[in-house]
Amino acid sequence: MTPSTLAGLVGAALVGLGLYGLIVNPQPLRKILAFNLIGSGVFLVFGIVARKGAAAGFPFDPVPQAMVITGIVVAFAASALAVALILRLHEETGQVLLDDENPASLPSEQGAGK
Amino acid sequence: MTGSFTSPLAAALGPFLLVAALALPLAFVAAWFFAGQRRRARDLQWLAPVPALGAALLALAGGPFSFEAPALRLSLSLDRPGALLLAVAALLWIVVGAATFTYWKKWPGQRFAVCWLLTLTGSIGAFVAADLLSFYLFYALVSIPAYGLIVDDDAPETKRAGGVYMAFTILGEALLLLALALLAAGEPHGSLRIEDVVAELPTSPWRDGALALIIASFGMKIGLAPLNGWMPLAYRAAPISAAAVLSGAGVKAGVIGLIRFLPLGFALPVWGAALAVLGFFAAFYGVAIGVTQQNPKTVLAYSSISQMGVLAAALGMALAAGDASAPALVAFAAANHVLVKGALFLTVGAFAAMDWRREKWALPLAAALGLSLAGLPFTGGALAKLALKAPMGYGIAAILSYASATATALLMLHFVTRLAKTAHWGETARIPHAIPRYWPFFALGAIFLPWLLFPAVGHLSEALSLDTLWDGFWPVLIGAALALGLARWGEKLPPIPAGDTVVVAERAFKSSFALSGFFEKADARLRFFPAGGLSLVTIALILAALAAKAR
Amino acid sequence: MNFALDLFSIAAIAAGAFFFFAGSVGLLRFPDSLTRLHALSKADNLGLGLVVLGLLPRVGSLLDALKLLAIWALVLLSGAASAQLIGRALRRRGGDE
Amino acid sequence: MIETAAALEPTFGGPLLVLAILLPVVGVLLSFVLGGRFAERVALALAPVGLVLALAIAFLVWRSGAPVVYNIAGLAPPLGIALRADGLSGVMLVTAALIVAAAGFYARATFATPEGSTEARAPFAFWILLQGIWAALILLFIGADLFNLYVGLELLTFAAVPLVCLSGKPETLVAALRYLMFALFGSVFYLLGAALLYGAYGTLDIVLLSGRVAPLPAVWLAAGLMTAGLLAKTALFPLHLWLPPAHANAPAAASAVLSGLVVKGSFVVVVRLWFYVLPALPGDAAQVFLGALGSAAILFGSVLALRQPRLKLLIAYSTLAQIGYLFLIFPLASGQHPWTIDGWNGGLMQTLSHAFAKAAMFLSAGLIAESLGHDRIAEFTGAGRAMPVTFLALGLGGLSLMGLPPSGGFAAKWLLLRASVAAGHWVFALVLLAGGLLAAGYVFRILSPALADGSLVLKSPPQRSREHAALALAVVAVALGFAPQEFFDFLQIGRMAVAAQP
Amino acid sequence: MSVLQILDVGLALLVLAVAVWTIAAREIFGAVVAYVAYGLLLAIVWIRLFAPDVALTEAAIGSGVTGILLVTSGARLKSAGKASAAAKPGLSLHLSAAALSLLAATALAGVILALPEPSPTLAPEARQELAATGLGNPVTAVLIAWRSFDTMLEKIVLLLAVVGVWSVASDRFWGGAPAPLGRANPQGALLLLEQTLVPLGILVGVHIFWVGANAPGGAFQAGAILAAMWMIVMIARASEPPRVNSLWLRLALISGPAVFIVAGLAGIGMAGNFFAYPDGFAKPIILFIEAFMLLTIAATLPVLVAGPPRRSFGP
Repeated sequence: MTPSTLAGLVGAALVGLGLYGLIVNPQPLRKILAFNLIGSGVFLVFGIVARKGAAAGFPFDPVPQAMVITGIVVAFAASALAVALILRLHEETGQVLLDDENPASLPSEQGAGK
Repeated sequence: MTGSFTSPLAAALGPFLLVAALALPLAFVAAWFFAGQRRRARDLQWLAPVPALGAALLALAGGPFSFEAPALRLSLSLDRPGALLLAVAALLWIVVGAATFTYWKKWPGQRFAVCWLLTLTGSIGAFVAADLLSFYLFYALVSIPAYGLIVDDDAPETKRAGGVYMAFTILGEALLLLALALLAAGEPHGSLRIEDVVAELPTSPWRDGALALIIASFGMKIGLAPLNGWMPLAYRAAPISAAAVLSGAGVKAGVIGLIRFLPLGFALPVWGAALAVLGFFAAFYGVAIGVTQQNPKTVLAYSSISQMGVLAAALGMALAAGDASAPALVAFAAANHVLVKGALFLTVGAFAAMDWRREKWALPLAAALGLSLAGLPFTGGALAKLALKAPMGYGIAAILSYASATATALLMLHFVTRLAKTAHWGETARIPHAIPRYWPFFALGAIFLPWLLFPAVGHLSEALSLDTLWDGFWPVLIGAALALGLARWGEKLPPIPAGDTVVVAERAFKSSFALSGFFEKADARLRFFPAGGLSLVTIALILAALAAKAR
Repeated sequence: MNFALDLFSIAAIAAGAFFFFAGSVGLLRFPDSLTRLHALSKADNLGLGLVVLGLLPRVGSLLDALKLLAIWALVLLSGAASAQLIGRALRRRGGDE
Repeated sequence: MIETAAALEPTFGGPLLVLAILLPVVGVLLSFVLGGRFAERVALALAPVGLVLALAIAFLVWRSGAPVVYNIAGLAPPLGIALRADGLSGVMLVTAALIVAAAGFYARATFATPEGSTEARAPFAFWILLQGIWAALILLFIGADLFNLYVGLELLTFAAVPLVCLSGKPETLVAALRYLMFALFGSVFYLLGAALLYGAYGTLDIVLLSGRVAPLPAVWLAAGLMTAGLLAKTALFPLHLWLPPAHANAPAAASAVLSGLVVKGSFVVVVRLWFYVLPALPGDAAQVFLGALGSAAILFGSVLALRQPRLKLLIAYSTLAQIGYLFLIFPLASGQHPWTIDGWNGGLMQTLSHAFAKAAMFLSAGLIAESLGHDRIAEFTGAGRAMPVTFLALGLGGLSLMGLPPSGGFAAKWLLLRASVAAGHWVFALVLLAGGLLAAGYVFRILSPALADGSLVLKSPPQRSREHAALALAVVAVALGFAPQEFFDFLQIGRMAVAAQP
Repeated sequence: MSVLQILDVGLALLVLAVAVWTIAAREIFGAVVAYVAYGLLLAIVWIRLFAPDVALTEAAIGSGVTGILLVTSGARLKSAGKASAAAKPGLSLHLSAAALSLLAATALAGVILALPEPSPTLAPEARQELAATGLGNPVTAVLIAWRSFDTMLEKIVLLLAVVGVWSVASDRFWGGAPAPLGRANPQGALLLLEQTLVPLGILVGVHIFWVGANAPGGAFQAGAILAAMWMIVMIARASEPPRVNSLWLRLALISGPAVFIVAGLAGIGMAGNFFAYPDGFAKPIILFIEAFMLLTIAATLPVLVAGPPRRSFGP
């Protein structure tokens, strides 16, 4: 059980766990946590690919690691935008729900948007 | 089909006239959108079909010619059947257009005028189109803007008629598109010209599908029995001039479609018989329902259904026998119907707008015009019956053709009685006063003009021989006798609503709204975030599994 | 000579581990937050100190040793500050979380 | 397999590709720093330059008859990143430039910085995000590295989401949040698929991958995950939960770009995936499944569009249906058959004509909502007479959606119909026709009350120049119907020569 | 060898346990705290995978700054009344979600185990090209030299995120500043932390940036550390979040990508291709670009955490 296969299994488990959390948990903030879990699981998959690609004197393949670094920063930006939307929605309506009881509820009657 | 030799004059002038025939109406449409040109466009609008009439007459005299525009993927050609129909259709458009647009008052508005021009372009184009895509373009142009002609006021009845008309039209378009796709698929070299495609049809693997769809889509346009629901509603709701041109020239797009797309040079007994049966059924069905109708315009609509049925039957018999000369003959019969049906609708308009009792000759002229459809000797109708005798052949079809003549005579006399009883009703506002004044000339023209065109398809001497005269006369006599019986026992016939089968179709359509309610509930459930998440993961796994399937 | 050093580092790291263990047991067993906070901050800091002490002889260069000590100092600083803040927050909320 | 060596050679005109991407990026930076009115001026100044660049690239591709390739930093893949513009990207670049320019021209009135303040929130955000969307789209159309495309997809999502809730009303915030959460859900799947592909083949370059892909479990799962992620971003039928509220609530100019272009960005990546990276996979079960989802989308979206009482929601659901048409390209253009040329051309023509038609319809819907104060279809009686040019644009757009001649929509429907008949896919042929019928239904539902006679007083007459912007797009959608044969040959450039599969 | 394996398995189980705790925690605050702990443990897993750069980034950005973001937002949500209990999802949803997630996870695990053992790698190409860039750390070389296009575009993603976050504000606050991060009167311990830790942190950040050329480190990680320091200062209310329309903030936010693009465009002149570096001068240019990227990241992360403007023209 080399560390990379172990990390691969952990990555797969994290993706599964994150999927469950993202689908089931109704509160958007918890969904962001789940999204970050899946993200770290995916980055672990990149990590083991990098580790198994060790060659030419490097203990790792640098390209997937660079992708992971870019991915982490993008994931953070996504969480920041989502949090901003959640907080603004919270200020506006006092409660934060992705699906209100009837998601097909029509936006307010007064014509939509400019 | 006398020789297809084209005189040098026709070869030179023809293509130019073809293009002008289509360009002029579109120019008028453009003129309507410039404020300055609006008045001039309205007054001269009736001149739009003149180049088309010129092209048709030139083709009749000088032989077929064509025009190619590969850049626009447009190719036009005018052969004898097309020329026959184009000539009379253009004449009808000119006459009714002149009556409607010259002494113009408040009505018709810009919307009616623009729809009129678009439908006119489509009607001309349908006769001259030579490749699949241009034919489909003009076929759509003749059907869809006609909605603007039919729905000209806000009465709920008109809206219903317009809705039904659009539903049938769009369905017909869809069926035709699939038929054209099947035809195009059968053509190995990928050419889209109608002749090449129809030549390949008998041997193409999609022959049956294509033929079924062709008959269904054009059948819907000419109102063959099960698909005729829209015609009575539309013609009753439409103003007189619109009803005249639509029933006269508009419907003939379906006839030219059948003439062009049925492989008449190749004997297909099964399909021919099927079309003949459908045609005769429509012929008698039209009369059976027509006699129960009260409104003269609805009676005329059912007479159109019946006459189109006869034409379809003739084409069916020709398809069964593989008789290549049928197109010109059927085109002539259709041409006669254009003139007579247009004149009949103008008659209804004239009777509504004037006190016909004062003119002694009014009623007999209307009767003569009506009976011309039944083949009354010395009228255009007699020539039409003669022209159809050859494709009908002998045996059962000939007998049925005479029976249909009798039935038509009965229906026309019923029409005349209904016309007499219900005069002075309805909207005189939307009947241009040119119609009652010049009505007699239209009627006489419609009766005697076919005599000028007959030499293009047959010999006048044969038409005047004694036995053809007698052939034409006895069905009218029997029809008259039946009409007397109908006048006495007419009331006992069950009152069938206009548009018969369409009432059932409408109820089915309404019930389909419940189904769409189901769609809405499903959409509401699917748009919960968890449901979206689940379907995303499911689709990912299904796609992965299917990608692995190495079939 | 290095045998004695090895012996020393093993002993120091073992002691450190023991204090860590004690800290986590305290975390689980103690009744309210304040006492748990107390157990954690005290035991873990001491534990870390012993582990660092144990590692010092094994480390290669002087720079790495200084880095280890710097790490220890930083953890002490931030541990103490955060323990202070959490404690005050707990007291202001009054009673047990 | 595509001849990998030749396809990697950088060709003449390569630097234009990088300039095409950098232009809107520089625009974003300048607008961000200068702020205020300059944001709008920078955006409107760069739009024509971008159009010229797009036309230049398309011309180069057409003249050379082969894709224009460029290796960034002079480093060939697998280590470096390549950009590759073929027929498909050339056409999409020009479309994007035209629609963004038209949307920008249209939005000048609604997103002008008010006189009093030096800078206002909505205009500042709108002009930057519009250029952000444009940069992302250009990258998605010419990118040739799957991770580079991932960054492009994220750029697109980050620029599109805030546009949805620019008006600040609570329901738009919910719509934006749902859009963001689901788009992120999709991009995580895409990234996971990319990781597996890299694990299997050591590169993410499309051209190299096409040479190396073989039926392996990693490739199957990667294909499934990436495609599902992209379907979530394209809002194909079962994954459409975010599209209707998002596109209906966004401001008119924004929803024109969202519906016309943004959904096409991720669609092009799916096309790259299945026609450039994975053609070596045997069997077409997955492509037929995508076609089936597309057919379900056509029927589902059209029926729901028929039932919507409000115009913007109706057009949004119609987008749902038209996206279904796009996915018919997979069963009809994959594999080595004679009819795939028609399928490919039909699919791309549908993409183009829908982009223009939908943009025109949303712009007109915006004008109607402004002038009438509401967009409830039932109360449109007489509006056609009051706003003739707006309803003409709406009608022409509807004509293209219905697929009636002479519109671009018809050309697409005709090609797809011929391909499905030749391929024997009868279900897709019937769905194409049923979609046309239903589209006629909901377009007729909008136009019949509008064309009815009735006096209607407008709150404010629509601005003539904005009506002409909408009309111009609608006219282009119809003019596509007359596209000559050379146009379809241009679409074929750079299409993978798929090795005959056993 | 087995001791290391035992440790690895222990670490893996611990990570999974904390992850489960994050998902299953009853209320938001507990989940966020669990997530921060999970991030730090994950950094150790990255060390075991011989990816120190990624471990640093994960610890600094993945759990550090994301943690602060979630903690402050959790606090703001909690303080403004309990988020109403959303409709509890039914059992069927739980079961189907669990089943599908399990299926997806097992499929993924199976595929990962089936990945080719000597997995194809770009390490040899990296080794050849590394000399040309004059850098020691291949990851930095990939980020700034070979796939610099991705990195530059990613900065634009950050910028669009900032615009997105700002655009969520209400119109009347535009031009103002975000709400302060910390409480009104910060306690003594916080001030002590701020005065001692921040200068040290800045020192460490610059060191990591500098050493990044040849050893694990670089602009991303250093930027995150500097951002963290700025946030501590703001939490301790020693300085307030900058106003949205202040020029220096906007210049800082775009300096990274702007310098990147200028250097890239210059590349065609000096080295024949966009984003290429002339042979001799690769390292200095890279460090120059990285310095500005450091500045941009250090400015962007706190702005994203501070959120949209909520006070008009406050101090």
